[in-house]
Amino acid sequence: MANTLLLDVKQVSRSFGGLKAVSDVSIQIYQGELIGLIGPNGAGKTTLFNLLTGVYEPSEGQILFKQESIGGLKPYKITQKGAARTFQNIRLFGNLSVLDNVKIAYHQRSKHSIFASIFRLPSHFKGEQEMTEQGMELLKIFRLDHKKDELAKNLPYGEQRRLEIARALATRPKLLLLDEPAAGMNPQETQELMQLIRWIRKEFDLTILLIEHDMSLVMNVCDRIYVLDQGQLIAQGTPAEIQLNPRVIEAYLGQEV
Amino acid sequence: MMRKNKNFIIGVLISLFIYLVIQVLISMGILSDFWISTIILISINIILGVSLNLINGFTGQFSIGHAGFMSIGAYLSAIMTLDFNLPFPLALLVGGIAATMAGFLIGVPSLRLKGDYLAIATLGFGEIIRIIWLNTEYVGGASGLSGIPALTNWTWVFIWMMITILVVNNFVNSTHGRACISIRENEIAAEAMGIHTTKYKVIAFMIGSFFAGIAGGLSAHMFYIINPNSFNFMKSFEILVIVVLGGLGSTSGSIIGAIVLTMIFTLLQDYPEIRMIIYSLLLILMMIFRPKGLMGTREFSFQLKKRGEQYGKHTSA
Amino acid sequence: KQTSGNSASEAKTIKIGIDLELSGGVAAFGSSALDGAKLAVKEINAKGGVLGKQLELAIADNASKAEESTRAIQKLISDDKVVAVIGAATSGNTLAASTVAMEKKIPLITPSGTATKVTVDERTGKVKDYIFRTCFIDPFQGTVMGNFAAKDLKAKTAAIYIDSSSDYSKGLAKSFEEQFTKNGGQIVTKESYQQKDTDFKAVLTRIKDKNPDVIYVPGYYEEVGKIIKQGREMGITVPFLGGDGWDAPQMFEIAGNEALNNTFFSNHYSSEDTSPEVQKFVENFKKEYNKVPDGFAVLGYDSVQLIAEAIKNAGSAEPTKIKDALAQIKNFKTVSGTISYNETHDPIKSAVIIEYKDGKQSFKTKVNP
Amino acid sequence: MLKVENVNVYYGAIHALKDVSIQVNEGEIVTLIGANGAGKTTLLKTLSGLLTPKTGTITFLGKDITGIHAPEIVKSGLIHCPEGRRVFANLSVEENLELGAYLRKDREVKEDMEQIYSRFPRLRERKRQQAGTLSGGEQQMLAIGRALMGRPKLLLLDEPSMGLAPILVQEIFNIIQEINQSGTTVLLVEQNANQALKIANRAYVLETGKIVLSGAANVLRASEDVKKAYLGA
Amino acid sequence: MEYITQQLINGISVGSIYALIALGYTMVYGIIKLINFAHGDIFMVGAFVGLVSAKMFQVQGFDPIWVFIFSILLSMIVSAILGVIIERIAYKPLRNASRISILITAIGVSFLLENGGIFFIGPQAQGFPEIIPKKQYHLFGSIQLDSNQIMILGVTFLLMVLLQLIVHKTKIGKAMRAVSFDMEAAHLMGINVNTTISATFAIGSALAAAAGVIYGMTYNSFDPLMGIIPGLKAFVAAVLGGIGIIPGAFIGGLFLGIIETTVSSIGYSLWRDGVAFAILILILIFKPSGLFGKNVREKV
Ligand SMILES: Nc1ncnc2c1ncn2[C@@H]1O[C@H](COP(=O)(O)OP(=O)(O)OP(=O)(O)O)[C@@H](O)[C@H]1O
Ligand SMILES: Nc1ncnc2c1ncn2[C@@H]1O[C@H](COP(=O)(O)OP(=O)(O)OP(=O)(O)O)[C@@H](O)[C@H]1O
Ligand SMILES: [Mg+2]
Ligand SMILES: [Mg+2]
Repeated sequence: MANTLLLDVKQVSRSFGGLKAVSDVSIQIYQGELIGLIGPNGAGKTTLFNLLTGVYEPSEGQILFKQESIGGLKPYKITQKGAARTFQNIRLFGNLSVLDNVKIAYHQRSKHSIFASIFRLPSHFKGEQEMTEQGMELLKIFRLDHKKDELAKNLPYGEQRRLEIARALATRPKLLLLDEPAAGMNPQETQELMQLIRWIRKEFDLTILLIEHDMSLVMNVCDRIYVLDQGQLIAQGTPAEIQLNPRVIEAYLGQEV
Repeated sequence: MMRKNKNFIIGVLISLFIYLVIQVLISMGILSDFWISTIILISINIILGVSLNLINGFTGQFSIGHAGFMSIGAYLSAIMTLDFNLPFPLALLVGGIAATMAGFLIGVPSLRLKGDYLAIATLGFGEIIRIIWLNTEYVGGASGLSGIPALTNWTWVFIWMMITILVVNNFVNSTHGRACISIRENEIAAEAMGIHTTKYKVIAFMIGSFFAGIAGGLSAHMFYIINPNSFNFMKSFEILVIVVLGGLGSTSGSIIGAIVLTMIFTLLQDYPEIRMIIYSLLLILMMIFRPKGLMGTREFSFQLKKRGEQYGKHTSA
Repeated sequence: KQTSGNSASEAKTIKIGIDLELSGGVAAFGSSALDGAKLAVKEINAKGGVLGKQLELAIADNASKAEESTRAIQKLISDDKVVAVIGAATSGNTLAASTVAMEKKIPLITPSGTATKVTVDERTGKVKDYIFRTCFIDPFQGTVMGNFAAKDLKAKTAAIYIDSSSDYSKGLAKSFEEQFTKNGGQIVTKESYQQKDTDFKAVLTRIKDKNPDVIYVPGYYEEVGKIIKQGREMGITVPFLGGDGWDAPQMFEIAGNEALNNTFFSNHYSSEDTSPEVQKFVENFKKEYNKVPDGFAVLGYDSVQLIAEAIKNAGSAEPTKIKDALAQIKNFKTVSGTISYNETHDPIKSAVIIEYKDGKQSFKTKVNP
Repeated sequence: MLKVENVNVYYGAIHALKDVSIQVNEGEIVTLIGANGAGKTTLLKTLSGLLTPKTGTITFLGKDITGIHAPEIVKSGLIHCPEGRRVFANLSVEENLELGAYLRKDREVKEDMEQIYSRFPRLRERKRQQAGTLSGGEQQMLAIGRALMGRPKLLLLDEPSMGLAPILVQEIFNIIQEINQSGTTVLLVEQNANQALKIANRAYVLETGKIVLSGAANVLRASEDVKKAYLGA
Repeated sequence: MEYITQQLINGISVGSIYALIALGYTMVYGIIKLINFAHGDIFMVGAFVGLVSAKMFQVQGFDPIWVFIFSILLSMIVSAILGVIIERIAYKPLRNASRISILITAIGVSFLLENGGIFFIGPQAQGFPEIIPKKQYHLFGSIQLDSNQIMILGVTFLLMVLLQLIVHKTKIGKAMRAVSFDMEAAHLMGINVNTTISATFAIGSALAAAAGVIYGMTYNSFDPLMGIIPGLKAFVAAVLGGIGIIPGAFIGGLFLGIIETTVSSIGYSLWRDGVAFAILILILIFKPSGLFGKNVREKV
């Protein structure tokens, strides 16, 4: 299964002013893998995500997704091509209901035109109903269905995180990028999240790239791990290899884990 | 969906009832000209408010150039009826479409801008349009076009008011409208969800401008005369006040805002010296006591039983 | 539903409507005119009113907006049941009101709406039979000044600097240009500003560069005062000329006495005019409001006098009769001159040319039409 | 030192803290653990005067500080290092530290700043840099440093380890112990309950707005319930 | 050449007045992110207080310089108090409301001041004493310049520097910037947010008042609506320079003045404002946060 190359990042760099936040990074991710991305604060992990999802344009290098170059495409185009993400700082549509949050993510697949919606043609009703049904299904999976009419901003933190993941899944991605999904969760909640990630990966046939500082999560779920430091890739390998890598220990893990 | 439809039918029935009552009062001569014109003015303001709300309230794009679009509709429709003898409905459409095109032209480049910068750019566009009218002798320059036939009547404004409300409402309550709202809520996330944000901003601008143009045409054919000064930035602010006072992102709010503000302004007619003082005091007070506007983001619902619940929270199942 | 006239004639008072700019951008014009009108009503009523009835003003503010002007006159006619309306102060707002007045057959007198199309339908060329004005039309003043510049001041070249947001200003400029060139003069440049502008140096530098013999600035005192002041500061010494919009005591404060020397304008009357009408009016106005009347106040005052006279002549306060009587007005003495209406409802009256000299208006000449 | 009695806090209709009573003694590290949304942040905000309790009293150093304006509370030596760092991104590192000493009128501000710099040498390197451009860990150091500049008698820390690399998490906990040893009492809120309980003297467990457990830190760390609910074992 | 230089001087002199008004505008914006629409009207009130007090001091027979200093100080003090009162009554209750709601309140305050002015003072324009008589200077023969123009540019520049120093070097300035970024965190530093915001309004309004008096002296007139257009122009100038950035307001003001003068000087005075707006929009399209604004995109 790990044969088709899904994401191929080729020597990508990005600088801000004088600062090289990501420098000459190459990453290959195969279909179905679950990859971890770790590194000290400010190493450039989120910046790399931003490059992958079109928030920033690479200064140099190429990003191939499903053999297509996506470097510099607009975020919505990249999402439509099948890469979705969550954000390090939660970015839900706070004043909208939980269900609407998910329905918005289905928007790009909707087929009814503005014209149909304004004149309430049958295709509008059909389209909207489909969205609602699919949205509800997804919410059920994430155990959020009983809160579908709640405003997103009123959810507790953990549920907001789950909703963000659900919303990203609603875009039907091939590749899911998760930026610190366990931040602010206690160990117990982190474990539940770990189960959830494993489960959706199977259920939705996903490839996942994950940034996380919680080593219990990273080491347990990831197939392979990339380590960034000061914008550069300093190590890659299986969790076991990474844990013993002296450079990683020095820069990131510290003595005791 | 059943509930939506029921709501819709009740809404239509109530509107028709209002239409008929007013129409009867007009034909029986019970309403004086002044009150007829007040009702028409309210309706025109409703069209303006509801359409600007689509841009400002729902899509979250801070625009204060609505008077500019309105003026395009006003001038073009007036030229159409005056110089080309076009029938009124057609002339209105020409005005609306011209305003839509302007909305497109303005929308595309300026939507790179955010927040206050967008506001000042739209204000600038509005002023540029006004200055163009001011310097065009064909449309009368500073004194404007006069002798425009009085073709606007209650029936026409009512029809256009209903069309505006329905179109904006149907748009907003669809996946397309949600796309716009998601831009307001968090543009970066919206884009990450695959929403072509620029496209939807431009669409919101175009729909909003279309109805502003229609309102301009109706107003031109109501008050016989238009001049560039009627469409200066203060007019844009007036419309913005309607929208914010009613509640950003609430169509019912814009309707109420238009009614309340127009009525206050009209009722104060008898006190010319203190009219604007009271008007501005009321404005300040209303904002202090209802900072989210009279309606917040809530909408009218004809299910009166549920009102209480909706007041607190969006929990209706 | 033409009941307003009847009910009014049975009432104890005669109601006259006021549709003026009392708030908004040009509130200054409207409120001056209102001061004048109120004074006139007070004086007339003190003398027993008209046809034994007291006059009563119904006041509506048009907020300096055309559409509000329409609504104001609608209210005056349909709710207050006035028999005649005074307003508005600017041509644009008068035009807006005139359509309603025509439709409802209520006479309308604008104190200061000078544009030709106020009383004559632009498209059909027909005279609007219910619409009158108290002021000159634009061409007359422009012509007078065009002659004055060429003949009295012996100017060969002139610059024109107009208020582009005002038809009044444009109208005066147009006829000035025609008359001045007819007299062999040459217009070296035409420039414009907008109401509420405050800095005119850029354009004045341009004008100065062209070296005209006179500069014609047919605008309102607020801007003209600044223009003259700044012009003089920049070393422009040639005469400035203008129209009745200049007539305000504030001119001295804004421009300063010294800068005003060697400037001339055409006007309806001169407050220095020794005629008893003028002197009495200025005195009464000062007593009432503790300030010197400006041109708008005079015209507001005269507008009421005109309506009162028409009602008296008609012997009735019915709108149609007032209208007919207005059209017949001949040699009626007002503060702003002796008025006879011509066929286009424009008053034929003499103009005066006034020179500002050492902090005073000094009467220069009187020009008869 | 700090005594909280039967405090109730509401967000509109939401009852976020229900009859909460806790106590912090001089020289202690007390930790507060609990699930997401339990009300930990709410409690800290209430203590520092950002929120006003509906009922209940808060006594600090023998003085009733319930409902007092936040700056006054800061003056009395109770300093809150808020969740999510909240450094002033548009100000330089040094200016941030100076603001920490905003209310101080004494002349030792400079010395204290030197001390902070020697505790966090990284900050000294970056003292002219805009705080917003610091990495997460650096920002966290700055936030703690800034709080220390106010010479707290009681320091409230809200999830200081959130979002930090493991190596920094370790460092932060070391720093907290150091601060405590040099005489500052600490009330610590942490998701990383394991670590927190390791360095704390006593602990409280907050669950949906109520204190459900309290006791010596090492006792709680050994408790099966706590383990299952918060330590993920 | 002379012509061009003269026009440039004209442009700078108009521009420095825009800049002067824009300083206060931009400062208030920088701290509380409010487009204080009433700024132009506080400017008007300042001018009025200056007018009344100048006349009063003149009657007392003071030296022109002292008349100027007394009346500008008095007007700054009165306006500062007015600014603080307005903030307390009209803006403070809305501190947690959306920015657009506060903008509407600001529009209400603006209407109130304008129409209050019309009600109490009357709508007619009136003269404003020159206070300090202008001296004319001539450079290279015919290029003309007056003492007032030099004074305005000087005062504006000084105030710009002063303001920049206040905001960036003083304790209250630091508090202001802290409040502007994060009110709650500022509270935790022991900063009294209300006092800080009041101070901001006081300084902003005092600046507006100073501008009002100088404006009145320059153009020798006062009317209750005099603040509308300069207020709008100053807003444009502030945006042009990058709203919230103090030197930006200065440069933006000068730039706007020069654009306007240029358009007028080549004979298109009718299109002056149109061109100015068109240039503004073009600049914004290429520099979406103004000339000096850093285009900080939200960090994702
Ligand atoms: N828009 C930007 N402008 C300037 N600098 C930036 C920008 N975005 C990121 N940086 C800088 O790039 C570097 C990498 O930041 P990034 O957010 O990618 O780190 P990270 O690895 O995600 O760290 P953390 O684990 O703390 O989230 C940092 O030094 C950051 O300050
Ligand atoms: N501003 C607010 N308005 C309404 N409800 C709020 C607000 N802030 C917090 N809450 C609610 O109050 C409860 C307690 O929140 P609090 O932030 O104190 O939790 P916490 O224990 O700090 O959680 P976390 O571990 O996620 O930081 C939660 O249910 C939360 O949703
Ligand atoms: Mg990151
Ligand atoms: Mg918390």
